[in-house]
Amino acid sequence: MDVVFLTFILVLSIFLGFELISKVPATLHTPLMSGANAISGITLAGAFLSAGATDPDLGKWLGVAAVTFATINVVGGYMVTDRMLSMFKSKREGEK
Amino acid sequence: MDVVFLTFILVLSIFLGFELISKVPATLHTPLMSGANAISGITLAGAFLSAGATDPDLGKWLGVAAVTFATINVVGGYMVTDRMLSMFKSKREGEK
Amino acid sequence: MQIAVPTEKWANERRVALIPDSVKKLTRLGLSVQVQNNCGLESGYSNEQYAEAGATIVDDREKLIRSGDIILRVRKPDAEEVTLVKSGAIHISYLDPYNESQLVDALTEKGISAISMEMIPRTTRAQKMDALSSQANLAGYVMVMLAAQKLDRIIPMMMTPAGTLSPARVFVIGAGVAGLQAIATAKRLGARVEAFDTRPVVAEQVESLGAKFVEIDLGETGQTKDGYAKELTSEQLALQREGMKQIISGSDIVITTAQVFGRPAPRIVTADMVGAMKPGGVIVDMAVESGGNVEGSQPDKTVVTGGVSLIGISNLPSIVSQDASQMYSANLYNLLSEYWNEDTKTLEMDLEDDILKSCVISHEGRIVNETIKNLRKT
Amino acid sequence: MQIAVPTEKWANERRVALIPDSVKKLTRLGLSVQVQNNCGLESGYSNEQYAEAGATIVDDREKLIRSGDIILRVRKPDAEEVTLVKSGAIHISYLDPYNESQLVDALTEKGISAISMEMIPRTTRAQKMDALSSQANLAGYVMVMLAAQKLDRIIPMMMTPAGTLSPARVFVIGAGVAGLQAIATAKRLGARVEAFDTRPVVAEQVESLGAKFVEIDLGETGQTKDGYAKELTSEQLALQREGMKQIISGSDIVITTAQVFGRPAPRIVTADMVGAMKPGGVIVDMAVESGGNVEGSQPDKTVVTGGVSLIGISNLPSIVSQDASQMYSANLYNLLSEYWNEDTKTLEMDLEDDILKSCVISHEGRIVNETIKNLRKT
Amino acid sequence: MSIGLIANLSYILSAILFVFGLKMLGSPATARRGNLLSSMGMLIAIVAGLTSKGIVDYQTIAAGIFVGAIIGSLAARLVAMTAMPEMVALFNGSGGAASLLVGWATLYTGDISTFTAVTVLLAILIGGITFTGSLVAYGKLSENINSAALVFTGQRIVNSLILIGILVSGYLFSVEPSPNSQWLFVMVGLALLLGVMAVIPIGGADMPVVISLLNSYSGIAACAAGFAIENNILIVAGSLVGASGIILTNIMCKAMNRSLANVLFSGFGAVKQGKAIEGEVKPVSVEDAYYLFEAASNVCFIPGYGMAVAQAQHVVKELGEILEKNGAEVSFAIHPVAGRMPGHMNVLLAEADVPYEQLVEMDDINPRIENVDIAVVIGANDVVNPSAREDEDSPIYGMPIINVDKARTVFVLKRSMASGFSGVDNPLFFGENTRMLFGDAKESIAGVISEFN
Amino acid sequence: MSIGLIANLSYILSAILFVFGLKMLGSPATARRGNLLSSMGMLIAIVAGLTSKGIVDYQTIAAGIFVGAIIGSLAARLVAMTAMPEMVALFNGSGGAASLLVGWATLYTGDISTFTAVTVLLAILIGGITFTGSLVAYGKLSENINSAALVFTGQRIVNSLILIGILVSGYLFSVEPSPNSQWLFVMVGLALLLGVMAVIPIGGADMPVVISLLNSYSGIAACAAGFAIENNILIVAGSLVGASGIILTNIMCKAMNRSLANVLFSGFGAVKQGKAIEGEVKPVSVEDAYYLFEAASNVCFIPGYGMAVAQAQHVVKELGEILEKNGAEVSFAIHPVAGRMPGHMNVLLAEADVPYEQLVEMDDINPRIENVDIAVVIGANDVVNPSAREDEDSPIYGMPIINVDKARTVFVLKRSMASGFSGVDNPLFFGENTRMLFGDAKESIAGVISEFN
Ligand SMILES: NC(=O)c1ccc[n+]([C@@H]2O[C@H](COP(=O)([O-])OP(=O)(O)OC[C@H]3O[C@@H](n4cnc5c(N)ncnc54)[C@H](OP(=O)(O)O)[C@@H]3O)[C@@H](O)[C@H]2O)c1
Ligand SMILES: NC(=O)c1ccc[n+]([C@@H]2O[C@H](COP(=O)([O-])OP(=O)(O)OC[C@H]3O[C@@H](n4cnc5c(N)ncnc54)[C@H](OP(=O)(O)O)[C@@H]3O)[C@@H](O)[C@H]2O)c1
Ligand SMILES: NC(=O)c1ccc[n+]([C@@H]2O[C@H](COP(=O)([O-])OP(=O)(O)OC[C@H]3O[C@@H](n4cnc5c(N)ncnc54)[C@H](O)[C@@H]3O)[C@@H](O)[C@H]2O)c1
Ligand SMILES: NC(=O)c1ccc[n+]([C@@H]2O[C@H](COP(=O)([O-])OP(=O)(O)OC[C@H]3O[C@@H](n4cnc5c(N)ncnc54)[C@H](O)[C@@H]3O)[C@@H](O)[C@H]2O)c1
Repeated sequence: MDVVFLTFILVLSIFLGFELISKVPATLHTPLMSGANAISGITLAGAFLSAGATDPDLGKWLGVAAVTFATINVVGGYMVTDRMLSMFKSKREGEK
Repeated sequence: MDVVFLTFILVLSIFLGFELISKVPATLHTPLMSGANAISGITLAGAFLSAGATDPDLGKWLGVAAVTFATINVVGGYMVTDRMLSMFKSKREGEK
Repeated sequence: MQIAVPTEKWANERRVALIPDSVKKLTRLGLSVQVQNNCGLESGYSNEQYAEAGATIVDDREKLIRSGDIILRVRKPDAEEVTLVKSGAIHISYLDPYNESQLVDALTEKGISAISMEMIPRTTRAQKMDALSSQANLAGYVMVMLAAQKLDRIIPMMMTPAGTLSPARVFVIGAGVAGLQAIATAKRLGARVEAFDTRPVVAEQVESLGAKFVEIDLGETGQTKDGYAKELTSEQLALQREGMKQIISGSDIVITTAQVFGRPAPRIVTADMVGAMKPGGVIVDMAVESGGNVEGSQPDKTVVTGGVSLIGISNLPSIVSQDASQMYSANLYNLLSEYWNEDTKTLEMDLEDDILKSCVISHEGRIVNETIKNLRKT
Repeated sequence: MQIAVPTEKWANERRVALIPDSVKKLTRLGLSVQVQNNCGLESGYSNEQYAEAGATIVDDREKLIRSGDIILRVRKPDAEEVTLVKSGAIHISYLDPYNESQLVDALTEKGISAISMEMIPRTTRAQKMDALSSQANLAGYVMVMLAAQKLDRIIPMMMTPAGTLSPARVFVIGAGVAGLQAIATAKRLGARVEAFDTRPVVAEQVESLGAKFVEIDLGETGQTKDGYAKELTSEQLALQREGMKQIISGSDIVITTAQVFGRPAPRIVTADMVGAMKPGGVIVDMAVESGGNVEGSQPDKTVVTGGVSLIGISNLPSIVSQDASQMYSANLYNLLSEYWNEDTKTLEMDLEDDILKSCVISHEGRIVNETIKNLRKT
Repeated sequence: MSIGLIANLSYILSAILFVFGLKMLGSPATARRGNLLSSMGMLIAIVAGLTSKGIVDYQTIAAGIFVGAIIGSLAARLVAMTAMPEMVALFNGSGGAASLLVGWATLYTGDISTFTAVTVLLAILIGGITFTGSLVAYGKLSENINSAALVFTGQRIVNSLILIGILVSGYLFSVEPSPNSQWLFVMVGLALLLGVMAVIPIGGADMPVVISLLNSYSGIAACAAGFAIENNILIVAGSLVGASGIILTNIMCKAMNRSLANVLFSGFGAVKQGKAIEGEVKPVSVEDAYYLFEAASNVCFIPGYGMAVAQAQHVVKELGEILEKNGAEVSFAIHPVAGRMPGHMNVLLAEADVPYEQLVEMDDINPRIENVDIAVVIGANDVVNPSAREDEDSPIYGMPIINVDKARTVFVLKRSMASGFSGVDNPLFFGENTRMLFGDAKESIAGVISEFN
Repeated sequence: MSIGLIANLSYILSAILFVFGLKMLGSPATARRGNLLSSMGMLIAIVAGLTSKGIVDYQTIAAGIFVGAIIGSLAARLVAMTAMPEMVALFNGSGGAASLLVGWATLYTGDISTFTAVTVLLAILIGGITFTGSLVAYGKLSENINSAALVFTGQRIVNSLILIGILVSGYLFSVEPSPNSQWLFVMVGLALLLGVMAVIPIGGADMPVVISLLNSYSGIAACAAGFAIENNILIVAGSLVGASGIILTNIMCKAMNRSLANVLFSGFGAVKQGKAIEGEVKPVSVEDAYYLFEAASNVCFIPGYGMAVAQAQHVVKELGEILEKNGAEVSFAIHPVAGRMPGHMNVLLAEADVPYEQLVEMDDINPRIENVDIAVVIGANDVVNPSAREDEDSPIYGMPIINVDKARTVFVLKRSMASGFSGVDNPLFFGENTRMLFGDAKESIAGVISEFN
């Protein structure tokens, strides 16, 4: 039954993803991509389980590596997006 | 856990519902309302369980009544919407 | 009450004070109208049309003027004809009261209520009676037509297989009613239009017609509460000339409309500025009658100096006499109907009224207009 | 090669065949140019400008013409001056070869290569040399200006405090190059414009300028492969008159440009149609020189009948001589540079070429133009 | 794969079809196909629903479906085209009733947790409101009951009492949930009553909005029922309808230039609010303006000097063309003194090529201004100032104006509340039916045009 | 309430924040706030994730987070503004790597059903492709590797072999899933290899599109990992990113006037396709045209007789203004014989009030036409017909034309393939860089304008 629920959730999210992005001005393409990329770092939340396990088998170390990589993605992704957007904004304001 | 899944589904569906309808020309307001109304007859799918029960207690009869009402909503709703839209279409074509 | 409309006697005056359409409306108000024989001929209105509208055609001018309770005309009367007018009658026309003190005195003495059309205030409410506006408007259009006609080029830009003709450059000095209409007409024909005026509020109005406002810093300028320009000091005028010189030398057509109400027009374009224009250029001076904005312009003549034509026509609206008469006539009708009392069948000369206060010069044997009265004192 | 540009001798001809700008370009190609003293004065070009551009100013007209290898002028030469021209020289101007058979013979006998500017074909490629087009275009503009000037009304609509002035109605008959420009100019000024032409393809072009095309069913009409109109039968002409009568009577301005290449212009507007117009109306007849579209119109006169002014000016482009000269001169330049061989420094008279085949009338002592030759046969 | 899994996967399929269906219903070109898709989704969901484990007695179900289908199809086929809205109301009501009944019936299926009890109560409450509310809406639309807003003293108190009753009985029921609980019956009764009370005070003209809202409710009711019986498709479809219904309601309100709250409660507080609105400036957004333009069938533009300043003539002409294509009658009323020179507006409109036929004079438009749905005042001020008509002390008193204040709705496009040439304040801006669209006229109009996709 | 429930409810909250965040990122005014919201969602999800039952050893986690945060923040802060895109590629790659690792690590958490095995494989495969693909993209962008499209013979065969290998090893692994299965390692290796092979043949200029696509993949990888460990938020966030990423990729392709397939495979089949496109008419939709206009910085309009027929001058002028506001340089190139009378275009453009400064003559535009991003031919035909330049047999040979065919992109707006006044066919319409926007010119342009919301 869980699979059914998960599929439901999957389908709805995909639809929502499609609907959310419609017309995006060219200037926002890169920030949007970067912002979305940061969200895909959500794998982090899934990496804890393995990384936090007791047995120090390969799985744990894979998990720790996953945590590191995912964190890079999350932290770097959000920060770089913000930097881009802040530039963008000041440019806009400068124009006025 | 089911509740969590259901809530997830609920939230996503609500978002999707919001996103789906954006700019609707005035001529489509009534058909759209009517079409959405027909979908809300989905209760029908839920009414079967009670209506199809073996014990002929009040619950069963409530269920049967629910089936009847919901069917009215579904059948009538879709048909009336289609009628409206067909009119609408021929009018448009007539204009051209 | 009897309205009398004599034919205009001035040379080159082709307008008529009342057109058949207004005659019809006035008779409907309960006034009776007499017009002189063939008064409307020059502006395209025949005796038949007047008769049909309800006017009586009178052959004898003297009789006509004698019999009128209200006399409507375009131009000011001459001294002789004032004597003919009934005492107590109302006389409406242009009067030029600032300069024509003798005429004003004559009217006053005869007990005539003289209304001067140029003294109608420039308020929103009075605009429908404002003949200065309505005629200046037409003058603005006519000036461009005259200039276009005289110019040895075409006005619009054309990119053709035989090369590109650049758009004519038109410079309008003074963007009052006439100036604005000149700008609009030149723009319509595709000219590059620039304009200048001393009143800074005008800049926006010029731009609202798609033309360019030329900024020349003259220091403090301004306008009176009626919206008329204040006179410039001689330093300011020099500054202005300096600023305009270059623009004029690059222009194909220069149109000047600068006037200061009640005073001689400022001399803005000097002979050397005229000389700096390309041969074939055209200047139209609307202020030629009140002294001229352009050095060398002469009333009702086209002077050519160094290939530049200097057009100075004193009576521009008369060139489009049909429309000009229609508008002047509508102004008069609006004035009369505003103060006409349908019950008593009289014109109510309420001298407290904003509009009448300004435009009635003499009434019941006295000069009642404050401005004119003050003029006498100094 | 030596180019010679004499001053135009015709009455009312203010144009000049070559302006300084083209002189400059031609000298750059390696041609030398001589112009007659003051040839450009009437169109705003001074001797100094010519000299600066590289032309030699020559005082003696005879000498000038004698010396030219290529002679450029606007109007056709008179018989006497043909004798002056060098044998073998190239002579480019309007020629009217359909009617001037004597002149053509004279040119042929003298061995002159005569190019007739009206015979340049109406193809896309030849358009840059097409003087008929370039001049007709200006004529279209000028006609509207003349009419506007003569009309006792203004053209645009105005809703003013002194009533609404309705827009003038303009009716353009014949929507070729000149007619279209007239339509565009009248539209610009705010007129309500209607137009008619016998060639049905024109309807779309008229509408593309925002004017209304009047539909009159004449049965089969058409155009030649050059885009010129075919002549109508007399029944068709009667039908056309019938259909136009009402429109003309409601119009303030009528502009006629109907021509059939190589034949007298059709008489479209009859005296009773003129009579049906309101007094004050204006008719401009562009075809006045080739017979006139309007009954009673006379070349270079303004005839007033029943209050309607009938303007028939034969040389419209000359009114805007500066631009007209510029365009004619560009046409000539384009023609010369197209066939100029920079290496041999000669003009290549390739009579197989589409354009030259049409416009060269005589060459090396023979009439080479097929159409003109055929004309002689019949 | 188990039947259950297949059924659930079918539910996913039908959910997808519903989403597409709704999406396509929103655009004229695809609406009909959208309805078809959604009905296919419904068919799949119904078939899947029939495979549910607990179902034994198919006969009664078939009977119910048969009866319902007959009634529904007859009603849909026979109803006059003009009576469509009330028919939708009726269908909607039966949907609400169904949710109420499903919720209620769930109580008979076995042990009831508090969670289930709460969801059942919600299904009953919302379903009940939808049911009777829709019936009242139907009655008002078909004029079987007085379509005027029905207001009586103490209405508020009664409503408050009902609400309290619902809370109390709801609480008491969920403490001890049982199909025979007396609180259940109280709840059903109160829900039905609340539906009536909520719709009664709303005027007939606002019924379409109410129906749209009730439609959204019926979706929510289905959703609640879905929670009660833990059925995905009910939740998905129900919440889709619930959410999109609310958006649609909002759109409809905007098109009427009303807020939802205003629609729902105007009946209650009518008297008190009227005063407060007077003297109030009501700005409007470009988007809201669009909805009104979209629905208007007679639009009159009144240009003034501001149009010239903004050089808005071209966009104005374009908007006029768009509105004409949209079926509206469009005219341009020119006041003789508009602008800063005689004929100022004519010059501009001729430049933009507005046909002369569309220009009307002040004296022609004033007698028929009442029929104008939207009077669009574009940078004009003095020439539409009602104080010239009404205020004897005004310096412009006596000047004839274009009486835009008598049009159904007035949009005033200007940048601020500043006065015009004559410097006189303009009471028009505070009018009941006036909406201020602040900003440069050209930009505002370009905005509206871009809303017309 | 259990911790698990709270965590899950937090996931719902963070999902909501992600949705809002993405939505807001799509519009300039709200983008920055959107990014903030989404980062808050992430924080909540991380905290909730830390409460998961199985977690015992927080130290290693903290260490991982610490190291990652340092690297990430330093990289984000220090990177030059011009190097942003490659930085995004790197971040994206680490996201892919994380998914791969999470999938892999899951194998160690206990028994593995076939379903889990398949999802793990998907996570590994997609994560792996994302990882190495992003690295290659980074390399190309930073010019550490040759940015040209790298094509070698047999590439196709190699790729096919890799794909077969993936299928085979995937099948063998899921038959007997175990963390120590040799097929697992093969799988990981092949996935990494495939990422390299997929991106290598794409040119550097197309990298932004590739990164966007890989970004979408990394979402899908997260989603697959979510299925493997049955975690809602991974599925929701992953599929949101996956779906929106694909849409964004599509938008970016459109803005480059390329299809996605063309971007991805142009490197492979470059030679073969080039020929096929020649002589082909490429119609373009109003929407696609919009994307190009949006991105253009130098636009030149070339009006002809068709603009007059369509009376499109006003909308053309408006589009010009919009493009200027959008930062583009706009000009109108007038061919001397355009239209049906001398100066025809001047009359129309003056009517629409196009400033004289924007009008350029043929001889002025031709030398700089190469710099024009979009040449918009509005109902012109003969005056832009390259056969006048190239085809000696053409009746219009020798006439100077406006060389629009040398502009970067040409839009031709006309109603059909019909010829113009001279009746000559126009090879321009078949040009490599020509797009035909069929329809009445006025309507086409109005369409583009309305896309500029
Ligand atoms: N017709 C004539 O011959 C003539 C001649 C001279 C004077 N007048 C006088 O001028 C007045 C004409 O009346 P009217 O209603 O046309 O003009 P108005 O009363 O002067 O009002 C114009 C309004 O336009 C607004 N505006 C200015 N720029 C704008 C922009 N870019 N976008 C949007 N709105 C803008 C201004 O409000 P914001 O600043 O708030 O935007 C202003 O209130 C009358 O009083 C008349 O007597 C007429
Ligand atoms: N300038 C002059 O003085 C003059 C005078 C006479 C002749 N000519 C000749 O006219 C030609 C001018 O060249 P040009 O490029 O301007 O025009 P063109 O070559 O005649 O082409 C015009 C094009 O516009 C298209 N069109 C027509 N209506 C349209 C609409 N509503 N929307 C969109 N497109 C429309 C037509 O194609 P579709 O039918 O497919 O839409 C047609 O191919 C030259 O050959 C020139 O020699 C010029
Ligand atoms: N309220 C109304 O409805 C109404 C009606 C008509 C006119 N007006 C206003 O009345 C005013 C006067 O209009 P008018 O056309 O009769 O003015 P006018 O004929 O007295 O003067 C013409 C123009 O010349 C300008 N001028 C004066 N000296 C100048 C100089 N040295 N250089 C350049 N320009 C100079 C003036 O500023 C004026 O704009 C304007 O403000 C007009 O808007 C108002
Ligand atoms: N290919 C080119 O580039 C090019 C250049 C210039 C002109 N042309 C074409 O050449 C053609 C002729 O132009 P033109 O202006 O020299 O023509 P024109 O001067 O010979 O005649 C003027 C117009 O009068 C019309 N006409 C004739 N008889 C008429 C009647 N009875 N009633 C009403 N109208 C009548 C003709 O149809 C023509 O439109 C046009 O089709 C024009 O488009 C083509």
